[in-house]
Amino acid sequence: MKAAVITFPGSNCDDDTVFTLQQTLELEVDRLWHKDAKDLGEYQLVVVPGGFSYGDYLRCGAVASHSPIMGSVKEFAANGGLTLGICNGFQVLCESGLLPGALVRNLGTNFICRDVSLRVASTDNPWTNQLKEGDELVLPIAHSEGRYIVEESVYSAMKEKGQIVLSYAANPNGSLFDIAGVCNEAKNVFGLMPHPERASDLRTRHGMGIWQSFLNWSAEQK
Amino acid sequence: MIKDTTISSPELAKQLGISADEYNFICNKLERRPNYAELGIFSAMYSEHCSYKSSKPHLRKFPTTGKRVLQGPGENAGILDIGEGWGVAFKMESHNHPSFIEPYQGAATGVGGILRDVFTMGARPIASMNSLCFGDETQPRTPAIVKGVVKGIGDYGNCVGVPTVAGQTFFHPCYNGNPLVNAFTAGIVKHEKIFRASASGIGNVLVYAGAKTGRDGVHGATMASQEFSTEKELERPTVQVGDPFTEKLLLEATLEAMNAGLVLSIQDMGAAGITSSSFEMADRAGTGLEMVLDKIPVREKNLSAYELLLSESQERMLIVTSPDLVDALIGVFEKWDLHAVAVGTITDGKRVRMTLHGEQVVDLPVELVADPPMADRPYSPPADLKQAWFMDRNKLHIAPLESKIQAVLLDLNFADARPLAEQYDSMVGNRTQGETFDDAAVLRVREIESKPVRLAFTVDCNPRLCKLAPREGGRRAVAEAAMNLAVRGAEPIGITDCLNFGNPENPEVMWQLVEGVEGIAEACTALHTPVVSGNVSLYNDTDGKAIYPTPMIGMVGLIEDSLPLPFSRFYSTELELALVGSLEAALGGSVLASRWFKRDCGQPVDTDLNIVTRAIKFCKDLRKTRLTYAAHDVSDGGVLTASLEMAFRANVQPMGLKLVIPTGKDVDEVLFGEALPRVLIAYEPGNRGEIENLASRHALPFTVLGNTNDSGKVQFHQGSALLWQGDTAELKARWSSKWEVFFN
Amino acid sequence: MKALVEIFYKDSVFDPQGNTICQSLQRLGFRRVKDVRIGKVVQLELDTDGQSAADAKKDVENMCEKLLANPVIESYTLQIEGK
Amino acid sequence: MKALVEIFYKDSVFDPQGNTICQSLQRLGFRRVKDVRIGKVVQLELDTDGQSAADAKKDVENMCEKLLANPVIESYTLQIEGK
Ligand SMILES: Nc1ncnc2c1ncn2[C@@H]1O[C@H](COP(=O)(O)OP(=O)(O)O)[C@@H](O)[C@H]1O
Ligand SMILES: [Mg+2]
Repeated sequence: MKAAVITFPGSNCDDDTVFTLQQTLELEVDRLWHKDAKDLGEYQLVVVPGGFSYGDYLRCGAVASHSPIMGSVKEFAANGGLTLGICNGFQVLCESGLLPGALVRNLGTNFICRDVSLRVASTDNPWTNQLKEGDELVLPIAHSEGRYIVEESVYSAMKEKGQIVLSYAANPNGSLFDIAGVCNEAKNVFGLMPHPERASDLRTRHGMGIWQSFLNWSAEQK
Repeated sequence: MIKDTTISSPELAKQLGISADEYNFICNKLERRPNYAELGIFSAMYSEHCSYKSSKPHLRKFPTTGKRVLQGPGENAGILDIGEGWGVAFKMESHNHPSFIEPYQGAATGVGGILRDVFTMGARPIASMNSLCFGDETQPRTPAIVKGVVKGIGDYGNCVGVPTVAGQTFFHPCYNGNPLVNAFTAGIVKHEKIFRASASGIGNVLVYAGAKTGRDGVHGATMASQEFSTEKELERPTVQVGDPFTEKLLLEATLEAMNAGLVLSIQDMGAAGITSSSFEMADRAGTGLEMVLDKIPVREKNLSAYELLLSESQERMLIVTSPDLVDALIGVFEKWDLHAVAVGTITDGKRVRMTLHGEQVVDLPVELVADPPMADRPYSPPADLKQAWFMDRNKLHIAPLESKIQAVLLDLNFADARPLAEQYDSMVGNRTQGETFDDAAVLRVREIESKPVRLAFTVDCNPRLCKLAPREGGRRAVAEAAMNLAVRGAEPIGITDCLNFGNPENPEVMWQLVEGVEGIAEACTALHTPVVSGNVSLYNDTDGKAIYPTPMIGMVGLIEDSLPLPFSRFYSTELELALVGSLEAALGGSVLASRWFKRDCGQPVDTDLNIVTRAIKFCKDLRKTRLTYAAHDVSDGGVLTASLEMAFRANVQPMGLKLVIPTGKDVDEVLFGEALPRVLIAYEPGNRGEIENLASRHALPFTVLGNTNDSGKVQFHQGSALLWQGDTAELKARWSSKWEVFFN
Repeated sequence: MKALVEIFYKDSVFDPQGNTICQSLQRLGFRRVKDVRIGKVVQLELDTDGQSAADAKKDVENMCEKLLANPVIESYTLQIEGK
Repeated sequence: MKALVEIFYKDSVFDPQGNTICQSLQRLGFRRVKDVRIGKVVQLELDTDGQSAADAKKDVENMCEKLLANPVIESYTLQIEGK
């Protein structure tokens, strides 16, 4: 299986993600440079990693969402390719319209870095299928713009369709309905603020639940 | 505006902070008067900040060698061998003056500067720390400074993606007019990929890389070498603004260019910008330079040579490469959307010549600029030291325990760092192990696969002690840092230091500096922790009032096994608690003495460095037993605060703690005394024998002090008498919310 | 030509920074402050040689739609200065 | 009454955010963009009952000096709307 991790100027969790995919999941991983648009058909997973793409200037993820590679990602996602956005990657996916909603300034206005408790809100998807609804995951967050917002009508539809994947047990940032991670209607695009790659072979190791779900799903697709 | 080529005068020299003696010395050596641009160069390079003219003669006392030392002082960062062909590069630097003027940008650019010092060596930064000293809470500006500084550090480090893993925060009125912001960064580097800053190879090319140059910070170095005064407010240079995004690009581009073999030598542009980087690189190599200043990428129009040379615009590098590699080098920087241009060549003749608009504006011998005459500053102890040592021990003794405990607990310095530290990304890099709010932070070196290697980091200094006894203050800062590492299972391997002092022209301040340096040197020699880098920040005075001497120590430790790490928190309600080290400790210089008498007083006792060495060994051997335990180094606030912190950090609730002070022992000295080394250890009662034996094998006193329980209460007994009790949750709530006020 | 784009969160999006500033101002004694919202202002300098004012304005509107503002959460106003 | 305060870095102070966004706009094809500066805009809603316009303005100026703008690196402009 082959995965790709994108690097934008200012990405800073790309290395960590590559390390986890390679060392912990033993996947083959390519690094993709934001300027190089290309067909991503060969990958089973494309990760838009965390960090501060373009310094988070203007709006988190805004500039990166216009990078040449994001055209490729959109195509990949439209074809059902599994696409994961972590933290800044989640912001990029929202900015580029691959996921509904937006991520805005934390209620407390400050950056927050700590382990938080999450609840699995739905499991019928490539990302949490090895977990059970209501399971607790403890994963680190590190962001100042992680408050997820979306129109209520959109939220109801998302909830109905099982697009709310993870929610906070104790809301750290004021996210609407405690949302920590969502997927698109087709469920192949998933964005979350917590960092599973920081808790896969270190710390709580609860990130493994997400990776194992992905591996399981991909194996079944074959 | 004065023209670059205008011949200078003694008056002009004086305005730029060059003394009459220095000016005469320069004119004699040059056999002419320098022009204005050249004078600017001298003013920066002869400043205390760049020249170390007051401190250098004393810094030679530091032990700087050892089997691990790959690079000692003299480069952008020092490097220690950590085995398997890898090294750890680290340094600490101050950004005190800029942070007072503009807390947010001052602190941010401080972080940027120290990061560059580390990646200039070829090392990838993996961890940052900071040490902050603020004025007291009654100062109207304190909250804004705290908030700005913390946000500045966080925004910069978080964005670049280097975790901020530890630090120290200290509030004291001596910093009312002069807060301290010291930033530390460590990186890892392969031995064969270490780069140094030396412009060698006649005919090689000097390449400018990174952000464009503007007028910002012209004269920052000179400013950092002067006292503040309220009238001088207007003379301040333009504040430098940090751009962490560009720094991240510069970091990646620099390491990529190094890996591709396109860099021969490199130096970041820090204080005094392109002036110090160019002259220092030529000086180290014994070469000269020819530079065309017109080539420097600029952000603003019509910059004079004077401004180009003294600008402290951030995120810039000066690189030496060979002519055939220039294009490839520039290519790497352009890939990362950065500017890179050839601005000069390396020549023989040991002179630096610079032209602007075809006109020669600088022609100076390298040595005269880079090696200014040292200042031989007189020093003598303050007359009132003995007075400060006086402390009415009796008054303390008869005071009610409740009031003494409250006095210490109310200290603003006794607080949970979480509201501050959670604003830093402490985990990016996927190396940080467990909790970061501990005696020292521990990170794995995931690049080394052949064996487990982890690094531990801590910063330490107790300014109160340094004021009362600067030599002991220096010794204890080192010893304390070493104990912090040891309790977390690491072997201390070396230090960097940041010497923050007042005006060195004051003999009493100079005495503090000399004593502090000698104390650090003594401890580093005894503990085999060489000094490999550092920084000196003098003139930390406002309106003639100096800060307390604050020789901050940043120490690095090594862990070469994969055993679990001890934490400084109770992990069960059924533990026994023991103190390793002397049960009673002196109150001179303690938090209690300061809080009780409302002045810092008492005579601190000298630390026995032999015992510290044994305690470090003990901690190491304790881990090897593979027993589970919690450990916490006892420092300011004594056993009282150390044991409470262990209870507050506990991950089981409700947490109770019962301390039983042996009959006949002085309660004050047991609870509030401060001396080194003392370690609190909590373990399952059945393991007492093994731990006690180990302590006695290292000739360390061992006293069972009490236990944890599920009562939810903290209780202090002597014998069977209950002396004091409090509610754990209530005490914790006060402790954990104390610093929240600064951030909402 | 200069263009000034002001971007605010939509009214439906809570603005915590504005809220914090509002409270701070009130604490500082400015009790007449009832509400504060914080937005961004982008000042653009454009080379409009050989371009009509209408085209230039169109250009800036395009920039807003494409990058400067996020219509999901923000609204913007545009001001053109001089020529 | 509403007041609008625009706060920018002083001209002499480097604006990294504006610089990055300028380049981004150019890369997106907006080649006429020459320079971008990004600032904050603070919208204040004030209760000015029984207060003169001049006093209200003074109030807002005070807020700027005291909290909203950082005089070391920023400059601000003030606009008062309606009453
Ligand atoms: N207190 C100190 N202890 C040890 N080394 C020091 C100390 N102060 C400065 N140095 C060394 O002197 C050199 C110059 O320091 P500095 O001017 O801070 O460097 P930079 O120009 O990179 O900021 C460095 O190699 C630094 O490590
Ligand atoms: Mg340097």
